[in-house]
Amino acid sequence: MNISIGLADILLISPVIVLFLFSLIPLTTKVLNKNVEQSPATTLVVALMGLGIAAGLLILFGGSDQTIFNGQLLFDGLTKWAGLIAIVSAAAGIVLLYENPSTPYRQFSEIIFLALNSVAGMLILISAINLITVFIGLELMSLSLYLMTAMSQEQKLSKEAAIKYFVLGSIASAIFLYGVSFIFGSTNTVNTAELMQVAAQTIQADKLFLFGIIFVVIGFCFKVSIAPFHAWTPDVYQGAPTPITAFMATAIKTASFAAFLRIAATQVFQGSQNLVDVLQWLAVLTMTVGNVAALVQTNLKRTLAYSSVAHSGYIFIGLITVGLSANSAYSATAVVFYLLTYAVMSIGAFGILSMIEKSENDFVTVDGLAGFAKKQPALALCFTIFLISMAGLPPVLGFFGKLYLFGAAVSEGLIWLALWGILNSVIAVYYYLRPIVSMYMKPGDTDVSDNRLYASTIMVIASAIFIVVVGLFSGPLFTMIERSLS
Amino acid sequence: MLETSMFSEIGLNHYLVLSALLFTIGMAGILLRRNLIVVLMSIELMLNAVNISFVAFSKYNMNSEGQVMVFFVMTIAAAEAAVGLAIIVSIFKRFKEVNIRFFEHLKG
Amino acid sequence: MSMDAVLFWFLSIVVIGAGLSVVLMSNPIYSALSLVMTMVGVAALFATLNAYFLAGVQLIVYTGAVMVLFVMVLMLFDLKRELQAFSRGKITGFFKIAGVGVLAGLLVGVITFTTQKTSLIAEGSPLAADIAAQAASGADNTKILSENLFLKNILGFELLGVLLLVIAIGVVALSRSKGGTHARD
Amino acid sequence: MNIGASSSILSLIIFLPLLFALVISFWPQRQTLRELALGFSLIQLAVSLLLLRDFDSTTAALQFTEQFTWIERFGISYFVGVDGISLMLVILTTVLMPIMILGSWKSISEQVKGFHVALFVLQSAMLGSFLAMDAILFYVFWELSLIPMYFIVGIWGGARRIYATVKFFIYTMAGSLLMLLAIIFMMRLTPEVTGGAISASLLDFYKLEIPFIAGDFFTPQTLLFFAFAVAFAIKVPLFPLHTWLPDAHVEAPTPGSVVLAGVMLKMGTYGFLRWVIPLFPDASSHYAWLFIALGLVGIIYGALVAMIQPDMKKLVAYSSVSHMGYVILGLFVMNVYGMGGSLYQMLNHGISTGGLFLLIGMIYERTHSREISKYGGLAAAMPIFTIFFIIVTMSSIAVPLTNGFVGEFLILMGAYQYSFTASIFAVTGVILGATYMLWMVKNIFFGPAGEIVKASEHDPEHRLHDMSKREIAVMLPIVILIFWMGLFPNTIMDYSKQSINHLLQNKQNYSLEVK
Amino acid sequence: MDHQILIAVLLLSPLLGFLINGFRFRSQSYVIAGTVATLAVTVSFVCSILLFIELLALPAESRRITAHFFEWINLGDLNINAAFVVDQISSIMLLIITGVGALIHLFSIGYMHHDKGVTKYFSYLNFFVFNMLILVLGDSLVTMFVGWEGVGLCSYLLIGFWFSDSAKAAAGMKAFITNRVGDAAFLLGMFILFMTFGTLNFYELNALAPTTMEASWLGAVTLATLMLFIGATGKSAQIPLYVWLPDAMAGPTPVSALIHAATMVTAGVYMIIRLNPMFVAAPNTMMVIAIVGAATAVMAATIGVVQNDIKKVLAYSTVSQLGYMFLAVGVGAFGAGMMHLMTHAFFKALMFLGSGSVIHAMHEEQDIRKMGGLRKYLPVTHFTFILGWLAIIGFPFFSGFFSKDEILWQSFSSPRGHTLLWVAGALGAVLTAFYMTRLMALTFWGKSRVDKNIHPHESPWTMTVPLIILGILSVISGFIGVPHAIAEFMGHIPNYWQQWLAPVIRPLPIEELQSVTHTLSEEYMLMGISVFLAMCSAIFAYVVYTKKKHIAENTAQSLKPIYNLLDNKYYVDEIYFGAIINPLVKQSRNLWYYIDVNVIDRMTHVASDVATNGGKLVKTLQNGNMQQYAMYVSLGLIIVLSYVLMR
Repeated sequence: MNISIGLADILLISPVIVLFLFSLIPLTTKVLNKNVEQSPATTLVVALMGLGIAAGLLILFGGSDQTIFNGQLLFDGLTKWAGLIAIVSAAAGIVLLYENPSTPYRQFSEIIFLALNSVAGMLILISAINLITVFIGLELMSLSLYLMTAMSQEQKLSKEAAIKYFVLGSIASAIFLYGVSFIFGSTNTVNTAELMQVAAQTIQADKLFLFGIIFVVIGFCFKVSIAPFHAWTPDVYQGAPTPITAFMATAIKTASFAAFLRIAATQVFQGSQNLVDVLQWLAVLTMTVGNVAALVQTNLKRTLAYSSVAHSGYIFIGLITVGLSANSAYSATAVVFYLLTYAVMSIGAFGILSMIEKSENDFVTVDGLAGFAKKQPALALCFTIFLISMAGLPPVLGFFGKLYLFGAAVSEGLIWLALWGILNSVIAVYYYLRPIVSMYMKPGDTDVSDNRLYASTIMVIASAIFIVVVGLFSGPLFTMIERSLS
Repeated sequence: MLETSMFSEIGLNHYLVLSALLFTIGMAGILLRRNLIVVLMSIELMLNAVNISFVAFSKYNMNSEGQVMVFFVMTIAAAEAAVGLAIIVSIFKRFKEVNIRFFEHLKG
Repeated sequence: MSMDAVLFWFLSIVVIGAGLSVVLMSNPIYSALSLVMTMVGVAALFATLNAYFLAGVQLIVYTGAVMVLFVMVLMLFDLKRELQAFSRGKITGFFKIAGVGVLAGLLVGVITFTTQKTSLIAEGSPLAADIAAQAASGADNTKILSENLFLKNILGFELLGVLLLVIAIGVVALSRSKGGTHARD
Repeated sequence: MNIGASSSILSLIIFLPLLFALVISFWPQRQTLRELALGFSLIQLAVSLLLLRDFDSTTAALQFTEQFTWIERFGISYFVGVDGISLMLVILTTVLMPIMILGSWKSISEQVKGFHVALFVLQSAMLGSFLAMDAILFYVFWELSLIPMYFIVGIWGGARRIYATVKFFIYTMAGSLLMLLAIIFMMRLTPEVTGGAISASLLDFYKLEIPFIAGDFFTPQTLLFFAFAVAFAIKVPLFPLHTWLPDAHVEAPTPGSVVLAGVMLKMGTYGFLRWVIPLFPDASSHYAWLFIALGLVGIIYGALVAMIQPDMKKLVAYSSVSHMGYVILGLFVMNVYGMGGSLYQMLNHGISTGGLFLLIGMIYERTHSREISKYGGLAAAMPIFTIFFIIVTMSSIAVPLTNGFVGEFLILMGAYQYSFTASIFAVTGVILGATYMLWMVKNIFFGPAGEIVKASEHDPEHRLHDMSKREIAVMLPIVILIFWMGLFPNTIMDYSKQSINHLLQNKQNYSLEVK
Repeated sequence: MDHQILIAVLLLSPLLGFLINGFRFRSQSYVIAGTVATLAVTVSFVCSILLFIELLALPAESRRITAHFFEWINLGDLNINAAFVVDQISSIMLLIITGVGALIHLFSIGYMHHDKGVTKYFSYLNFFVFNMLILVLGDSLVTMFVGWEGVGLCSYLLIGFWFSDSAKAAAGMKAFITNRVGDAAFLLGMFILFMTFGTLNFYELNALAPTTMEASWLGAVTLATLMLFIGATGKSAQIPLYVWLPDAMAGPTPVSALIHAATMVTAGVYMIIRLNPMFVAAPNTMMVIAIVGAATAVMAATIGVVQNDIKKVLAYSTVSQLGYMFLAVGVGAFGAGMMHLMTHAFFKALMFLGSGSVIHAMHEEQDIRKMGGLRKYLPVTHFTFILGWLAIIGFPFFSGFFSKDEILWQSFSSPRGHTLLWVAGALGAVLTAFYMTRLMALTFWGKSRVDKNIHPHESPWTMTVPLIILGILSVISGFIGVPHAIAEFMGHIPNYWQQWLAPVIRPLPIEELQSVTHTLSEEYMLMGISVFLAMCSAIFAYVVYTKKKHIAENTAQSLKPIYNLLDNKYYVDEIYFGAIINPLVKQSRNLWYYIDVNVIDRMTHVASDVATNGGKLVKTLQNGNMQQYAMYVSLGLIIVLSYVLMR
């Protein structure tokens, strides 16, 4: 066994290393400084620098289509793009964290440490093509997150959210692992690249392998909150501090979906029509459950959580398409593009909520937005843009995301799924409109908690601009992603 | 013949069935027990079941990679236990309770 | 009945029995002790599968470390009696028990009826012959394992290091956070 | 200096309002905002008149086309063009704009800036959807138009504005999403005709030959046809998809009602003319009876229901249902009279119903009531207003020498050519139309002085003063247009004749040339 | 070219008058308004005369002056021009409209001088003349329709002129809507003609009209003419659409004279005469027209017998007389119909104006039971009224005599006539004589029943001069078209009327004409019978209503049901309201309530409720218990596993 680790491996994995090292900087400073927390701003800058460098390195080396560490990690287009989305949305989450009342400032370096390592876990998760490495990445990502959730200033709901997330997440991990063991048993490999060659035949011949695949798929379904495995999502999203919710809805979701995409891309579903059927039903169920449940919510964060479930359903359509299509680059691009879209608009929407929250116990209801447009016209406009984008209305990014996604579904003949998605979009419009109604059409005096939330404001406005501008010129971006994915 | 072979010749399936039973027992524990610590223990049961499965397959496939996985799983299980217990402890500190019944504020 | 078989049946009874008692004992301390039993049983099962190294690790990590942690926490909480050890609700209870039963049935069914892997060694194993030759002795097994672990899966190993560090720091941080065991306020 | 319509005049027409909206949103002075907006709308009108001047009405080809790749991957391009079908609707949009701004001078007193921004964005979206020759571009503009309208109704509307605006939004959105799916599906078919590349260009869509089997509902052409048709029918609105309209109209502020009735509804009928009929000729012919029947039901039903409405705006809203029923009828009889009449009726309805809404808005500003039963004897108090109202009413009930007659006459003639029975049902609308409109006129203006007029006589503060100069300036263009279009319809129809003939003659394999 | 200018001036001068008065509608100076309006119509009248003279100069076959202004609607094969034609028929109409119109304008100056809206009134009146001119001059059905609806509009405005009375406003609305019913049919008729013949131009249509008679009821020509006739019943107040005309008396009396007696209501007759070749080709339609005309003549006359409002009596009389005209055209006597149109225009305008003078004198009192003995207060009015009365009851050698007897004779002798039609016509004449005499007796003769507070006085010259002129016309105008039989008797007076119209009237087919033969003696006999009966009736009425009132009262008492039936106008309004309008309104409300609110909106709401209830279900399932969530995971797992295993 002659296995050596070369410079290439180090270069490619450098984003992860950088993240880990940067995560240690504030902590080390704190320890050296007699355990006194330095200014959060410095920590923030360090973290953002780390994320920035990681992103730069990822762009530099990421999309080179190389496997490193003996086929453990694959740095291809998906890694690059999903990684970038995860890093950027994580950065946005950190920015929100910096200005949210639920953030324990006395432990800001610890939170940042956990967050950066969570991102490192995501990068592993995204790039891993070995199921066990996938698992390690998943756990690194999730365990940090559980701790972050539990560390909120708010004591009641965040703890509940953390324990729920933890217990259910652990079940999902166990299920995932059990599936991996079956796959390992049936094919003697857990490497997706190798699996790809045998998957389609094995799945027909070997029920154990089929079970393994289902367990793995359901493990992922849990992570990306596909109904009926979504039940944790609304509770955890609501209970967690808003910046962390943003983090979950964007970075975590992107990374999980990216890893899920790798499973789907093995074409393993094609072997079992029943599996494809049931996955389609899951997609339908997810969209419907997410949207109808969001209809009756009053808590805005919970509404957005259910909407996140619904969006998972839309993305799941794309995922199924990837699993079915012979040339999956287009469908995969549609999924990645939608992930990007969803990440940006979620960040923006949660960002606004985060800015409105006055204390760690404060939560924003739909009616609680009344009069926001008068007090903060720019932010209200941004929020409107996010909501419109989430509803999938042109000419903003969300529309194009849906266009590409449903386009992919239609081209694979999954017209009824697309139809269902569209029906759901109609339901969704209702609850996306309600905050707009509140902000613009009802009298009230909702305002942001503090007018000096510069970082969040910049971030939110940047997201809005991104959604509008990239929305109008989404073609080149799509082509770019597709080129690097194929 | 079948009887004897099933009892006397221990094959892969025996281990797998054992693992499956342990897994479902763990699942049952999570579903039924209200004490968070016991729930955590049930999760450990599930992970152990997975480990049995891995090792059995490892032997069947004569692939030591299975054992590596078990090693990883064990480590992570330990880490999970640590995190879980830490969260439980912090919850206990706040609520003086570790019964799931008390954590139903987030709903609807 | 070979020795192996006897050992397996014994261990499996121990594991299943102990596992059941983890779930069924209403006192969490008993559950914890049953869990120790299960862990030991599993370690022994590993040994029957020639995974001696893992058996050792299982004993050290689980029974030695994890369980101590569990018991310690239990002690810390000083929970004498559980008020409501088991969840109530007839419908959900039915669904839960039936669900678990069906799940077990499905898994066992699939394992026993769709595959006939009675042997513990796959026929025509794809691995190289040298592994097959070395497989006989446990010592070599550990060597192979270590090579696999430190060369092929070095990344995972390193990542586990990171993970453990993160967890360690995170858990400490949590304990020192507002409302934690070691909070400064 | 000769300002010619340069090659990019259509982009100018589409994006100028957006620029205006931008300028207005950063305009520092509150006082001059309305004047600024009015000026902008007049500039926009002038630009569109340049287009009218340089338009070549002797050809059915697409003119002033501009095509830039937008999303290359899917053959989506920024492709705009104008032909006889869309030209007049563009002009209608730009003509109504200054009228609306002037009409909202007094009635919109809160968030004036936001209102004008919304109006200009709306204008841009509407113009875009009339001019877009690319399916996705069209869809983008189509949906974009919902958003400012949503705000206009929702912010500046009446008491139940939120219900109305959400209903409006969801109804329209529901329909248009089906259309989106159909568009995506058709884009997937385009490689057949483009030789490999996906295209969203309408011209490529026209080349498609989508399989059709008569009687089998689940054939592609039929399904696509209904996906498009439902989207447009909701917008029109065609019975039984019309219930959002009365609510939206009643709650909308005056300019909102004007633009809704004046232009937005036309987007639906335009869609039928531009998209449904040429794209799905077989299905359109095969299911023409259905739409004719629904159009007829709409004509009669709208009129009957209008007759019993206690609220002026609601009455006019239902009259819109009736009038738009005529348009649909005219489109689906598929002959030159029907189509020409429909196209003309679109303009008529925009002008006369827009005028009615403006007038109702003026009276509402004075009395804050739209309940017909509270009025009576207004003619004595407000004679000039009465004159204008009656003129617009006459246009609405299609009295000859007003614009309404020409359109309605042609549509009825087309209906007769299609079937005698259809025309019998259609002419009942002529009777009923007069009934409800005159009933309203009688109860508002004639008879003894009603509650409101009496109250105003005793209360000097609420004295009903007649139309101001500004209000006359608002209504004058409408009245002039009413008579101009009634007297010289050829000056307007000439622009669209070629296009309509072209469509009718080449219905089976319709294509448009680019000039 | 100068024709064109002439026609333009003819048309535009009332329009200009309308605009001038319209823009200064607040003015209360009746002199200026009246002068402007009257001048405008007088200018038109002068133009009409000039045009008529020019026509006279042309050879008989090509007496046609056309003016083509611009293309109006031009689409497909449809080519409608703003073009106007003066020919034999329209020139007569022109003279009537502008001539009588000018007189009525003049009359109005006096009549309306105290009204606040006098300027508005004159502008409407001018606008009416403009529209009426378009109606008669239009060279195609569509152009005619412009005027057709335009006069309807003016009628609507003028009936509701005193709009603060809601009954009057309602009357205007009723007129418009009833007319609309006819107009709808008119439109259908146009479409049928256009789709059959490809044109709507009168001359082209007439040239294309088939020479073979169409026997089928559903043939294009029959259907089209029937539809046009329904249009005519609306405008010309025939059964079943006459109901608006009596109500239309709500307008100022000169309006009734101009619009509801002399001009507008005759438009239907005019239209049929215009298209006479087409109607000739449809014998079934002709039959319907004749029957409807005769029935209307009798029915309206019976109602007229019991009316007490002076204008209502005249209104029903107008309906009745219009019935005669339709009877005439229905039996193919287009010339006679046209003749009656003209004479009726004179004497009915005269009587309306006379009644206006009476009402003016009586300070808006219209009930004839409260009049009586006005002869001495209103000598001029009385005298002229007598002329009109004699004309309408067909007193020999008054204008009405010639036209009515020609119609009666034709209804009997024409191949498309029938004895019953003649009987109906004669009955109508008898009734007419009765109720007109009754009117005279109650209004002018006998003892005065005038309220003490009212001091009747003769009207100013602006009102009496028109009366006198019209009176003269009522007497002499019959002589231009003396029927054949009477002409024989009077010494071969040439029938200028027939000669004038002959080129534009298509005679009935020769084979039909040959199928019936009648002798001159028959004609004399019938004429004698009808005149005799009418005179008896008139004398009877005179006696009853001046001397022996009790006879009338007794008769009314003894024939109570019939009297009530007539007094309530056969309950036609009630039937229309009860059977059509009220149910329609009620059903509309139901339609709105059940379909819009309870079906469509309900469905929308149900859809949203389904979604909301789904949401509530999810909310219930999401009960916060994490074991429950774990259960969902395991159940989901089981379901997926089982489903996949099923194959």
